Amino acid sequence: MQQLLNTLLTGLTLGMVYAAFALALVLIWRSTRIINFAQAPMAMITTYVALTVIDADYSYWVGFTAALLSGLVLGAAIERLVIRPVEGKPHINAVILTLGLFIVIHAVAALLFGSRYRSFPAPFGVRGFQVGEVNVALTGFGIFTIGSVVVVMLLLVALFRGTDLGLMMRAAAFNQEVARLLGVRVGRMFTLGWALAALVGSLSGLLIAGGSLVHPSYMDSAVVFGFVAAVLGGLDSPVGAVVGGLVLGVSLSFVSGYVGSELVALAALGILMVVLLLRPGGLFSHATPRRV
Amino acid sequence: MLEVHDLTTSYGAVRALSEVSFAAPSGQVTAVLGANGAGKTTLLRTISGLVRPRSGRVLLDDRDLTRTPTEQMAALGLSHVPEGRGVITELTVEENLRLGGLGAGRFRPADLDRVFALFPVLADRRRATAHVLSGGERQMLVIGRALMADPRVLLLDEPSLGLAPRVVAQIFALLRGLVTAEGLTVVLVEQNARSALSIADHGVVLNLGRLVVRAKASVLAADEQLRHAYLGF
Amino acid sequence: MRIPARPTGTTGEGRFELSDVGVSFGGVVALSEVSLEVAPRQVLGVIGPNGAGKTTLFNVACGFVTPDRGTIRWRGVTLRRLRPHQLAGLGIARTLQAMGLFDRMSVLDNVMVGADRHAATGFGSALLALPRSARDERRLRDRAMAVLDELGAASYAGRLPPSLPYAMRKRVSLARALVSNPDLLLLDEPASGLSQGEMAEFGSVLRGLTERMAVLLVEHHMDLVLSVCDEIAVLDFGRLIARGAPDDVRSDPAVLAAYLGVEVREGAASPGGREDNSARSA
Amino acid sequence: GAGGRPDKDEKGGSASDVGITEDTVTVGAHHPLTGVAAPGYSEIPDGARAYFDFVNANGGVDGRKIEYLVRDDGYNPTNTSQVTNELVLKEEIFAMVGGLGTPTHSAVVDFLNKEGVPDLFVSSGSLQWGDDPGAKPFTFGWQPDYEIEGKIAGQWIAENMPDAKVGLFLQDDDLGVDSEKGVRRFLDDQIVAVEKYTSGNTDVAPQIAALQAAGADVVMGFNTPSYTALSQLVALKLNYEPKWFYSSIGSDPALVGSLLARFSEGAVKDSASLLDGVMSTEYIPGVDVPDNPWVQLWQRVWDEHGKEGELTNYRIYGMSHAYAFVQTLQAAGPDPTREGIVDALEQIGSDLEGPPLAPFRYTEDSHLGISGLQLVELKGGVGEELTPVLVTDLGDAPIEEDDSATEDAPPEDGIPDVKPVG
Amino acid sequence: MARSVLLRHLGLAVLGLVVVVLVLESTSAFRNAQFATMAYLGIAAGGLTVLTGLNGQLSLGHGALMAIGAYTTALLLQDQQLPLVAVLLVASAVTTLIGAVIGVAAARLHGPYIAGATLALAVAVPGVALYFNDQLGGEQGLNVFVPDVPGWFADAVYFLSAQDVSGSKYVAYVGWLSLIVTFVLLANLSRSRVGRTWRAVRDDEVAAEIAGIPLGRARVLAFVVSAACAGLGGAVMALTVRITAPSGFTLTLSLSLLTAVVLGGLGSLTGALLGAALLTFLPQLVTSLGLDVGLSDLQSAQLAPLVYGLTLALVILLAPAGIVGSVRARWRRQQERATHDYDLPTTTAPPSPARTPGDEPGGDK
Ligand SMILES: Nc1ncnc2c1ncn2[C@@H]1O[C@H](COP(=O)(O)OP(=O)(O)OP(=O)(O)O)[C@@H](O)[C@H]1O
Ligand SMILES: Nc1ncnc2c1ncn2[C@@H]1O[C@H](COP(=O)(O)OP(=O)(O)OP(=O)(O)O)[C@@H](O)[C@H]1O
Ligand SMILES: [Mg+2]
Ligand SMILES: [Mg+2]
Repeated sequence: MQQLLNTLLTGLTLGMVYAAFALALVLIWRSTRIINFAQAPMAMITTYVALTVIDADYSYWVGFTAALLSGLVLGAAIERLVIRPVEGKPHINAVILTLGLFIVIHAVAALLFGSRYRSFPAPFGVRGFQVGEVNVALTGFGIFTIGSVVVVMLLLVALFRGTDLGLMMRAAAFNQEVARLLGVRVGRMFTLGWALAALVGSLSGLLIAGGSLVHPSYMDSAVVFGFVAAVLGGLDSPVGAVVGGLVLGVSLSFVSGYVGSELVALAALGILMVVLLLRPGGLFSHATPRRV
Repeated sequence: MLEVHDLTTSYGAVRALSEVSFAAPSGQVTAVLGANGAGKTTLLRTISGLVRPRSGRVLLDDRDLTRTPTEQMAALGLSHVPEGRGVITELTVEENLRLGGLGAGRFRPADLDRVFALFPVLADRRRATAHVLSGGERQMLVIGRALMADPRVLLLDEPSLGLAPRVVAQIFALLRGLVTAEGLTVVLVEQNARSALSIADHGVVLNLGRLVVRAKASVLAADEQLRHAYLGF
Repeated sequence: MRIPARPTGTTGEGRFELSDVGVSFGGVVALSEVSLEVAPRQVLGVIGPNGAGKTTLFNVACGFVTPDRGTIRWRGVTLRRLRPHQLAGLGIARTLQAMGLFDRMSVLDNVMVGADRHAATGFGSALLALPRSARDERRLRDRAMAVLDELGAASYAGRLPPSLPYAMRKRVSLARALVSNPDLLLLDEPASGLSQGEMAEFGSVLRGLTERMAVLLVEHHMDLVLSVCDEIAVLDFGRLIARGAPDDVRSDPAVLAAYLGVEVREGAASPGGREDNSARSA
Repeated sequence: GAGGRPDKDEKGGSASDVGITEDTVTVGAHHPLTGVAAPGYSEIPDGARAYFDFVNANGGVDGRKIEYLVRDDGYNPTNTSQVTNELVLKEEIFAMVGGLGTPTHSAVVDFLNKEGVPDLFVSSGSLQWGDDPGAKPFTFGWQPDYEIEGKIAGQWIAENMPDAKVGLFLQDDDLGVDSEKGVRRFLDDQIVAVEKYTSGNTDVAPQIAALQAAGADVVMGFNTPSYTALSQLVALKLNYEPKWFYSSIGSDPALVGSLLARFSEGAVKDSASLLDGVMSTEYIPGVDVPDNPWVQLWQRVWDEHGKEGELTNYRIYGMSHAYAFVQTLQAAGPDPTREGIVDALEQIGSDLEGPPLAPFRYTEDSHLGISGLQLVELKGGVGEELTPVLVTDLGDAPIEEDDSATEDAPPEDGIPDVKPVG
Repeated sequence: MARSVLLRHLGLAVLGLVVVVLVLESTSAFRNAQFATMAYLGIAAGGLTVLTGLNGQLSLGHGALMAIGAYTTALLLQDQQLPLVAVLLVASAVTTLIGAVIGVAAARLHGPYIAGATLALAVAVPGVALYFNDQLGGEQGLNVFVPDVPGWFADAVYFLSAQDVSGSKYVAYVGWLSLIVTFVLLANLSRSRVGRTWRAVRDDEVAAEIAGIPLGRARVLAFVVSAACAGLGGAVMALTVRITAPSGFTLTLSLSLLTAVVLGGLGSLTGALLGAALLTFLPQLVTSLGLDVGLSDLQSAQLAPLVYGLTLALVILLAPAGIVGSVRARWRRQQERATHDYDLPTTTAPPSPARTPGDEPGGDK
């Protein structure tokens, strides 16, 4: 019982972390139709920014803010300097560019910050609660994680569904040329999309790092599960990303605890395949489009 | 008044426009005619900045637009209804329409109603994703969307494509109305030269990227030799 | 060079029939109780206002849309669970209004794809590039060139479709359908975007085709429809409202009101107005 | 002859002079310098290099400077195979010294033996480096293998906590398998749960929760250091406070302490206290005992020849390898050959004096490394002895006290002086 | 022209073979081993370029398919019964079979969804090796027993070059022979109606379907062919690396393959080979260079990925169609300028600018 509860709870928190990462992917997908493989190393860099700030004896929250802001700037800079030139070319070019970025940022971080483990603080407690006899594997930081991801999701939904800006971002993503003809500043929309995505990405980085260890590859496992979560959800839907993250986090937690941790990735594949076979466009996809 | 001077545009080695010059006077309809591949679409795309000319200039009321980015055109009052593929199929009908206003920096809900009154089919489908629309319905959506921007200059690339004759007549009547009532400037590209000339004030004829004739619409329609040579009727 | 004629015996011996077909999407009734048949070597025109269900009709005939009701019969056989890719094998070809050309393949390759169902060799001989497969390829290529030649597009064989003039792209897409040597050809707005001159040319091409196959033609250009069709069916709001010889249909008041639009010229209220449309929603 | 060969087909002379000249001897190693395994492990070659530089600065070995080539394999056997090809075939190293990792080194061990390249002091506790010298005559292990570590720890717990319910937290590879084998020799009926984690999967909460659910009050972790930190973190989250034992490779207190250095206020006051009471093993003196003469020597070497950064246990580990290699080279005489190296180690391996607390087991029949270790309990970041040095061997070999090597002190000048054998 | 397809490809193959013999016989054992690496990467990349370039399916999981080929090889070679050729064929066949299952699932998916599924595949397969610890050796993997060089082969090579065949040279020969055979077959396919079918499906599904192409079958076939290559590549990899362990088949392998084919030029076999060459030689060259100019081990090690990543980015930015694609495009442009003849075969030209999926002229197709 206790184990069941705790496996569930840790899975939930983990799922939220995947969800955060998936949200960042969804944002870039929605705004530029690109899968950003460099999401993880970008987040990693901003976590190091936070660490540097915190090491300089500023509070956690100063570091936190610095990381988010540097994410914003980094995202915008990468879009303008690296992605912009391949705009209008086949999408695979941009995807491969992000893979290149992945490699480059990794190497640069290892050179800049060294490739040793470093401890990263958490702003809230990392000890679980005790309710009577029952240990509840939910920490202050875990609650913060869940809360912040839900808030980000709601903000994104509001942005895309409810605002003119969101509408213009979507238009730019779906059909650049037409958007441009209609007067949408496509370039700005892309930059904004990347900046926001990188901001959400660095949030996911901070959530993964909190109270744990960081090194240049610490985000790598999030790449796979975050991407799988986003695809599960349907790539276009922020709610889908969060649901995908939760489904994945909880089920993988159970597989790991009750079946075997070596099968975690296989289970992820299994879940993904089952979902995609039933709904080829993910859980929250729209109805199949008219083809002819 | 929209003017182009000595416009030359190439796609790689293919020259699609050669030193084309003409003016589309304000408050009038100028029809751009010519066979397939004559360069009509290229002309409109060059005017709205989607392709950059090799040389030449585009002027709107004496303001040089040659280097103006496409995305600023809408705000300057220039609307371009592209040839086909103009609907953003992933957005809903209403979102497509809203964008028409937003991009130009002037979205008014009243305009929405105006378009819906004009094309009642669209009103029924306002929340539907545009990909469910039929070909003609999409074309209506694109035209309606251009109207949302309340433009001063409207570039129309084959607006009748895929539309039922009744709707074509309706749209042409509407255009005529806007031109006379609000002083709209229209540059109309049409394959169907006869119907285009029936509402146009002026006509220019392109052939292999060169401007070969520029005349009053009535003159063009009457000149049998010209019609046979370039317009095929 | 002419396209090799089909062996007689199968040619057009049979009709294409749709009976009592009904389709709705959510609340939208796109087709209801539509029955049509096309006889061999007949050109049947289908006209109707935008959104009347013409393309949907084609989609039903091609297996892209499964009808809620009704049956499709071809050469006397009822087609159940029809899948689009089976059409070519059944001797039915279709053009797409958007043309759907393969943009990164040469015009010749585009047309050869259409001829694919006449290929006799399989994966194995392709893998090993056996002489058999080379012969086969040559045959397909000749066939494709012949059709391109017939449609006057042979000189574009090596080009990529996006760099072609619009009318030429239309011809390529027609060539791709013709090269499969169908008994029934479905044409969805083949003349849109063509100039008058081209349309006249296209009309004569069409008439030439009727020697070999039946044609179902959806088109908004009445000149063309009236000049090539043996018979015309009119759809409105998913229903068949008229059917008959071109001259009869042209003067049918219901057709005039719904489609041709006399009343616009006369300044009358649009009959495609709101009330009518909402009435369609179930 | 066949294919037009000259008929007499004499294999060329032995390749023993490869990699060695009048004034140099070239050795190589593969280590993960990039990728997930790089944190920590990438420091090992720094230590080795610092000691080789130290020796070179003092005249080298028999007048030969040691050239030390390190190649990155990213802990990927495919890369190991490539870089080993490079080291052996292109750079023509004399010997491989301290190649790291079980799966990685497995990829090249046959190749090295086939090419006759001495493959010394493999940085991994797998048994396969030493248990079958017949098949791998050129390969020598180094650290105590995982099985004897499991045996020694298991026996101590069986004797001192006979009523404890033991849970095992294992890395899912030879580390887990071999250690479990050793532990089960003594604790078979006390074990209530065995949980395995897959390296690279950082979520160990389900495993620790399962151990907690099974009621384990002693948890023995055979894992790498980052998983020590992760398991501690999770235990905190689950309010789980068993008695912890971590194997030597996972328990470097300085490292783990620094990993846990930063929690939120209130959760952990100072990191060392979290690890207080944790049991572990030691087989070479580490940075937690700065007064140890060996550590003082390493500090000196690091200060003189090291790069930026502190002296760490990983660096000490690398230096200890290097020290043993210098000893071996000396033992092989003034004109060392590849075969000579192997002979020398087999003859005097068990008598070599050096930093290890227990002697090597090298003989003609075994190339297994250090024969034992001692159990410690961490107090304030320092290991306090729980047992004397205990030595044993694979299988049911008895566990015995052996302090023969604990008193070894480093030579004055920091450079060993081993007499050539034979 | 059509008649010469086979002859042309065989001619190129013979030429390739001559080059291979010359190169392998004139380079060191270390270079031989590197060429073996290039061969297995090339084989897998060739398969991937067919899948992604010709059929438009983006696979991030080819490393996993290679793992299947490699493990099969390791298992088959444990009791050295089968001749090596048979081992390679069986390894490829087993991968083909599993590839077919995956292909059937993937055929229903699109763009990023295939990417997601294959990405999951890439990380899931190594876990299988851990789960079946006893059969597949767990984390430690399986050793691969490379069969002895057959006498006739050694004799043949000796006859040609008066040199004996070492183990690594033998593997290099096996790898390159496999590569040449694979490439001839792939080139045949790509020039045949099968290749045309794949391209048609890539460019426009609906039109392809109407032309009578069963979409699912075409996609699965492309995946299967590609998997067969990956399996063969994995088999050669097993021989080259001499071990198959989960850590040898990380996601990095899958992603590197993809970068290699794009770098070289998507859809081009020459490009795939070029990409494989870059993957093989660039890191080692850069690391040596770094060490030569006095960087530390660690810095030179980090330099390799850094330079690879930068090369990747630069190529994509400066030559968007990949190296081979861009060279071809330039060559074609020059031809065009020189002759003003637009009727050149232009099957691999980049798509027209500003095409967006979705809406098309006139709306409903
Ligand atoms: N993207 C392109 N790349 C290369 N050539 C092009 C491109 N777009 C158009 N062309 C060529 O430029 C010329 C003019 O084309 P354009 O589309 O402007 O003609 P058009 O008069 O609009 O014809 P249509 O009536 O068919 O729409 C044609 O020869 C066409 O093939
Ligand atoms: N998948 C779908 N979901 C919802 N509505 C659809 C779908 N497909 C078609 N419709 C609707 O069904 C009606 C008939 O569409 P169809 O495309 O058949 O019209 P059409 O007669 O071809 O018109 P046009 O002449 O404009 O091409 C339209 O109102 C269209 O919006
Ligand atoms: Mg045009
Ligand atoms: Mg239609």
